[in-house]
Amino acid sequence: MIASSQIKNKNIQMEIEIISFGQIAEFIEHQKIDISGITDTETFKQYIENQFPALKGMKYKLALNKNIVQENTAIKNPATIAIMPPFSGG
Amino acid sequence: MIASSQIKNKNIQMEIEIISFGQIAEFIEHQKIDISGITDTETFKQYIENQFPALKGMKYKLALNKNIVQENTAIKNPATIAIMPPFSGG
Amino acid sequence: MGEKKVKNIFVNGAITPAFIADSIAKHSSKTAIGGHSIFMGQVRKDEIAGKFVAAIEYTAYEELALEKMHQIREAIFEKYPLNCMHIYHSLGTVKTGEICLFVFTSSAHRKPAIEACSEVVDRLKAELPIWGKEIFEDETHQWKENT
Amino acid sequence: MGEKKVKNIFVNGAITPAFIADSIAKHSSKTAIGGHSIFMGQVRKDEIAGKFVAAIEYTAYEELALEKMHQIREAIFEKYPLNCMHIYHSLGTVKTGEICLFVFTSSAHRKPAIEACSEVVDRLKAELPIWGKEIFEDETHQWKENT
Repeated sequence: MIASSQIKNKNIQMEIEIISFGQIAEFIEHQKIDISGITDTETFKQYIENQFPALKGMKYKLALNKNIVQENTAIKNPATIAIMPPFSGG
Repeated sequence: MIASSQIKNKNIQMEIEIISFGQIAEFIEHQKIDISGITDTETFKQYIENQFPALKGMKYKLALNKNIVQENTAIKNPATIAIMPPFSGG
Repeated sequence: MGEKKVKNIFVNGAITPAFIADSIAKHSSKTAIGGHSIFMGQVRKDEIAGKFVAAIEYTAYEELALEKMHQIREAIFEKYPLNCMHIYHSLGTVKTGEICLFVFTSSAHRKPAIEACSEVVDRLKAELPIWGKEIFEDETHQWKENT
Repeated sequence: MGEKKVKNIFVNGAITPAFIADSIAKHSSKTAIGGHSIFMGQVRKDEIAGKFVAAIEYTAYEELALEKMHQIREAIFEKYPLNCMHIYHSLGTVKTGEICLFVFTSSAHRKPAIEACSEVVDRLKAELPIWGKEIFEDETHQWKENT
């Protein structure tokens, strides 16, 4: 059952809007992707780090639909994900 | 020897300028006294509390020649003694 | 306080002394206040590898920052008996010597005002999605990191 | 620092927002500063037995207060890495809603500025021979006591 559910999820086409800030905005542009196989924030991280290897060495946080991601969170269609380097306000 | 030294001190004529502040200035005016028998701040306290019994129930500090008195201190001629109620700046 | 409106904290460019004076003056009618605490962040002319910082350019994830600031504001009002709290942060370019952050808390007594102000500054720096890009005099840049 | 000049801290009447703005503005050329902390005391319209405070009239043993403030200033500069410290206290009449105390500390980083400011305010209130007479609206008075 788990396997079939995973397969089912993997087939869901996701519309994800990606926004980025600070240093990360220098190499990841604002974009919309239409993709299958990204069902939670962990799989998104794997995807985005593969697309942009520069991200691998960096500290960053995600915000899913304007909520800062503290632990792996399911992504529902459509989603906005922000990729944020360490904050430096003040 | 102590007794004669005390007698000697008691005969010294002291010129003491008394200044007062805050609530205490409402009943002790700025004045100069010419007095014998006041050789240290403890004897001054006794003197001034006798002169102004209202002082007895109050919290106050002395400053001898612009130094706040922390413990009994010898008074040398001439002296300025400030009588100060609790501070309330700020 | 849950239905309180989310306030804007962002101002374009530097925060001026005149703006701060105006904010202070507005409190003279609030006669229950006994103590005001203010923190101001000022852009330092840091030297890094022989180059001097000329300005910081601030960007933010504004919607998330305002929502987060709203939560911090409510938590601080819960914790301290404050009469007022005002927070302003620059976006865009702020030159060295100019003010980029203004936090202003007021209370009947000094301790809550001072403690609340200090806590707001700490939380704001740690929790608000704001980024500062240090622009050097030769127009190169590096990204600021809060220490 | 022992030979530093004893600075005056006393101003006649209320401290105005314009004076504070001017003091802040003067620091824009001090580009090593990253954080400013300000405390301001404001006269509260306290109600005591049905009567409202209209003003506080401040007096001081000025010479002793300035000497004591000088000692506090030196101790604070020893303890914290400050760039600047400015202190102003009113003498004479300050009406409710007006500012009677202004303490302003600046440092490269926020923590020393904030901690120094708070410590100066505490010490100033405890150690400086200054007295506040609360004048009620009916012109009776009582002597203020710091809590």
